[in-house]
Amino acid sequence: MSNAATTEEFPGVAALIHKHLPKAQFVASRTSNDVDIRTDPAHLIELVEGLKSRPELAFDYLRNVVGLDMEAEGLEVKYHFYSFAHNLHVQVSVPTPPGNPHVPTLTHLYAGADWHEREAAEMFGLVFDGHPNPKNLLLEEDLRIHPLLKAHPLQKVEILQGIEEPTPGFKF
Amino acid sequence: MSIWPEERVLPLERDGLNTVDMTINVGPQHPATHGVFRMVLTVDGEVVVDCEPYIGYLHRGLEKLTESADYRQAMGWWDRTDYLAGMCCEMAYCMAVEKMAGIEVPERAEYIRVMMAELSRINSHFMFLGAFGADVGSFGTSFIYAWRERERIYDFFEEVAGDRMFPTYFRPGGVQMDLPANCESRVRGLISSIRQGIEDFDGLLTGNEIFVERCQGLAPMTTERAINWGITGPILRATGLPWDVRKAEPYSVYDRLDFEIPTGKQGDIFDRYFVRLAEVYQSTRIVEQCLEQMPGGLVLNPDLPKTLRIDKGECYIRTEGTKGEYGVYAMARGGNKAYRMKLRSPSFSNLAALKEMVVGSYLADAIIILGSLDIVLGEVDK
Amino acid sequence: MSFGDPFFGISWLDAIIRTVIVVLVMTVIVVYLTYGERKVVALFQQRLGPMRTGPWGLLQGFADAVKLVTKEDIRPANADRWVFEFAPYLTFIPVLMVLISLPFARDWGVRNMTLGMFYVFAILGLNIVGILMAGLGSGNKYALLGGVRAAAQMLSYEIPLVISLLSVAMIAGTLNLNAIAGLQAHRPFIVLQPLAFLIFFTAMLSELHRAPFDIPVAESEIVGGYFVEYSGIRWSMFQLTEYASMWAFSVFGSTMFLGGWEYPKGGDWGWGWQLFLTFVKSGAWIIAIMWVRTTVPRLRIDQLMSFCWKVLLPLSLAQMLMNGFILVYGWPQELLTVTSGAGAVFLFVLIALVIRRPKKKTTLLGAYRQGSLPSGQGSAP
Amino acid sequence: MALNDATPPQVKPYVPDFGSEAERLRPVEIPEARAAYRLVLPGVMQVGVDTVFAMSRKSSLWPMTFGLACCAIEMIGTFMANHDLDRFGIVPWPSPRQSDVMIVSGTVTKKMAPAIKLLYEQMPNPKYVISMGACATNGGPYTEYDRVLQGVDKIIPVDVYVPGCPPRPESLLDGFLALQRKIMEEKRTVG
Repeated sequence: MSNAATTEEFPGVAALIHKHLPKAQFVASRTSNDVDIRTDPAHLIELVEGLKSRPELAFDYLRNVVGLDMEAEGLEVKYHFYSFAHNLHVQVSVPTPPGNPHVPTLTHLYAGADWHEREAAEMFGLVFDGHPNPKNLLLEEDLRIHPLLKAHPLQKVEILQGIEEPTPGFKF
Repeated sequence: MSIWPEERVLPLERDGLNTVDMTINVGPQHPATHGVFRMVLTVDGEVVVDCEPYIGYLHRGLEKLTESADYRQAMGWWDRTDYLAGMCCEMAYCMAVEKMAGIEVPERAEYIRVMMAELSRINSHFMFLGAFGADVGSFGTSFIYAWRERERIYDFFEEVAGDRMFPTYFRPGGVQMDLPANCESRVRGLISSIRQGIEDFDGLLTGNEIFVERCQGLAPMTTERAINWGITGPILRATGLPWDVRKAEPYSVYDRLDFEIPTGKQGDIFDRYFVRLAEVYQSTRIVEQCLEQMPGGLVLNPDLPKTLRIDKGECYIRTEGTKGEYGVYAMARGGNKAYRMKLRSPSFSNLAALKEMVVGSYLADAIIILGSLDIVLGEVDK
Repeated sequence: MSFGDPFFGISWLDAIIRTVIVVLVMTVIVVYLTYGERKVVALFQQRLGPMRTGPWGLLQGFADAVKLVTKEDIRPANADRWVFEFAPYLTFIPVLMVLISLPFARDWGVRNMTLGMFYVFAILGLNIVGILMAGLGSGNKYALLGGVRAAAQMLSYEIPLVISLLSVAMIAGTLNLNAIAGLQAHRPFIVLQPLAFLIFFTAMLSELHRAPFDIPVAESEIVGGYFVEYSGIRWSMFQLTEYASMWAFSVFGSTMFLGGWEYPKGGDWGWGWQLFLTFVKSGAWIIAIMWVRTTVPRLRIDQLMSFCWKVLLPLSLAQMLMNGFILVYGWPQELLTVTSGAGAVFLFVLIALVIRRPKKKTTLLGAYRQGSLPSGQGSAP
Repeated sequence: MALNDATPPQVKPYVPDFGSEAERLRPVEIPEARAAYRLVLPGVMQVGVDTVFAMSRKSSLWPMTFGLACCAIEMIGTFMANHDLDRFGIVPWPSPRQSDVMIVSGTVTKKMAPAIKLLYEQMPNPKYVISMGACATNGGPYTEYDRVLQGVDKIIPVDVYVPGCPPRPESLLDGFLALQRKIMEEKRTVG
């Protein structure tokens, strides 16, 4: 599978990516079971186009898009790519600076990115620049809430039991 | 009579006839939407010219709630995602927690897990077969045939784990308790009745001329388009690509089991149906092998701490759910709760491609195309 | 009482009394048809069916009827009032008028019409008007689709239906239903005309909106079709129409092809025996309809139309042409059986050839057991 | 390469905007119901008519084909051969106009609530609601999440609550029997 030497700097599949995309800027590390490469929003499209188009890599399948709220460090997006041809898996992390959660969209490369990005956008308030249909997917269309942010509270059971008054917006 | 909204009254010129497109709202309450899915179809006569899917009517905060509860408490929400096959979801969740915490699972527990997950898969596929027959219009008979086997499997689940649908039988580090004493003969009886059920479906639907005429050549999908949309599971395999997470990236003890990956050729509706029917048979083979190979010993890791705390961990677990790749992204940053858990549900990605398949078909076909995707709204909407 | 001597010597009073009797009997029969359908379907589906309402659920139909009558009658805000409210009656009246001409025994019927068959054709066409009105007047798109589908389907299938019956009328030499039944004392017309029988049965399923032609009322597509917005008593009129027309068609069909009140081996033991024969023949006809319904999926609208215009219509015309040759030249009647049987075989062959069936039918398990499928290559047709 | 270096953090505080949600979740208005069944023979045939009506109503409860979530699977299971609700005269019907009972089988989210209200209003009187499972009753395990309605009785009146997560088919059967008892008991007061 991986015919490039694995090093401390480029573990596992990252070595292969570095070999075939030497210009790509990323920092590689290991997660519990995979390899994670970190890049920034400005270099994302370039990296992903390389990952998809190089026949030695051929990451043609976008498995998953994860939004993350890292609180003080800002929002983060993680992509999981898979290559059917070479049975490779890689995770790409894209941290965004606090207050500026803009990430370029991948919908022109992967059709399946459409709904995944809409979901991450509404759940975290991420903005996917260039998305063709940036509407709410799971929530009602006129809502502007981001439930998966750590700042968004859960309803208390006490409200349900009538012990406490509900906050505005949650009551009906 | 205001059937048509104002802006659509302008007639469109098509083939020399003045026609008006009509929008039809299907769902969220509709007998054929398999839950609370909604799509707005624009039809020109009987032909669908546009389709816009709306989801989220069952969005109930799985990921948010998981962040608020202990690792063991949160499992109850996860087996309610794919509520036709709760055990497959439990397996993915437990694997994510085990991977982050570095917990070993006893071998007997792995075999029990695989066996239960495969029985869940059979359960889910039978639900598809029954519901699909009803979508095509066989008046509930296929449903009843399917439910006969499903009830037997549910009875077995109840005997083993104490609940029919959501037993939360798996634990991080094994399974809750050992199998009952008469398990082997029960499972063998179950398998023979399931195989009888497959033959019944073969007789009821596969050999039916009208069914074949309705399904063959409808909404064909190429492998390239399917991959681009992120479609996995039986729909991808129906296009001819023998890709299954159980074979490609084996987890648990699947690498020790012998089974085949049924594939189709054109990726049409009939192939999807047939691939699922064949998968039921493969699952019965896996269950048989689990029974044969099952070692003795403990079923739960004895070294587990009382409260599971994970300082740091990040993983993306992928398993073969019943509808495709069921992935769990998990991240821990200390404490007894997950910092973030994200479900990559197969139905979500498969459903996104609905528009491409539906546009250009007949209205009646739109229903069975949706049925052939075999969506479960619990995992689409999370 | 026979057709000859009216009650009290007054013709119109006689007609009214006979019609009232037929309507009352029809209502009871419809109530038990709904019960019977649920029981038959339950039998095919390994269930029990209604059991708790009366002994073995025998009162189920009455409970449903009383409940429907006492339900609220809703008219949607955007419905066209008069069209919406009159549609159920306009669908029901043609069926009632058909019942007037049917012979239930040699002398039992409302009117013995000389042109009975022609009358039935003419009246049945009116059914479409009510259905289309229901579809248009409801202000609902599902209802509109159902109404339009029903109109297209019923208009198309009426042609092979009528032509297949005409070929029977050619042999009988009369359009009087009572006389046609009387001609089948020793040899029912199904023996002479199997192809016409098959065409009639198929077209009848379509006219009745029964599976596999239940496209206008498809539950999983358009949620019931043209009557989706009706509730309470108006909706029960549609239900009444559906079952009454099923009963009327089965009596009509058994008169035309199975000999009606005439025992096929000859022999006649009075009106009770004749009524019993009618009951048995139409009952078998109805159970056949229900059997088809529980086992067969639904066709699509274009397949339905092409089946009508490309298969049924040419074959029924060919049947009529063959009958014409045989009857005009006075060839033996056995030739009718031969030619029509050949046509029926041709119909089956045509269906078998046209439909793209899977190459390996029902060999999935066999293939796996023999190990003939290579791994990863699977089993698709 | 540098990550997160460009802009100084200008984080706005998170203020959720709920749009017109309060309006969407207003409970259903129940007018002074004047169903046709009350107008039949007022005061003429006092004895027995209401009993007959109530008996026929309870023997022919047609639920709407309408599944929300996990409980729908058990609801379908109750209609199937093992538990066969058809024995009681209960057959599912696709259109709300022809059905008598709404089985709210699963989690009611705030996005789904207006649709449920509409369906309830479309059903003809007399109509009944069975709240099936913990989620429909009070939100169940999802009650803390704010997109989930804490019980369907916040928007429509409920006749019978069936506990369980999901309830077994036998529980739903018991719910139907309870509804039948209720119909017989309230025949004098409601009609």
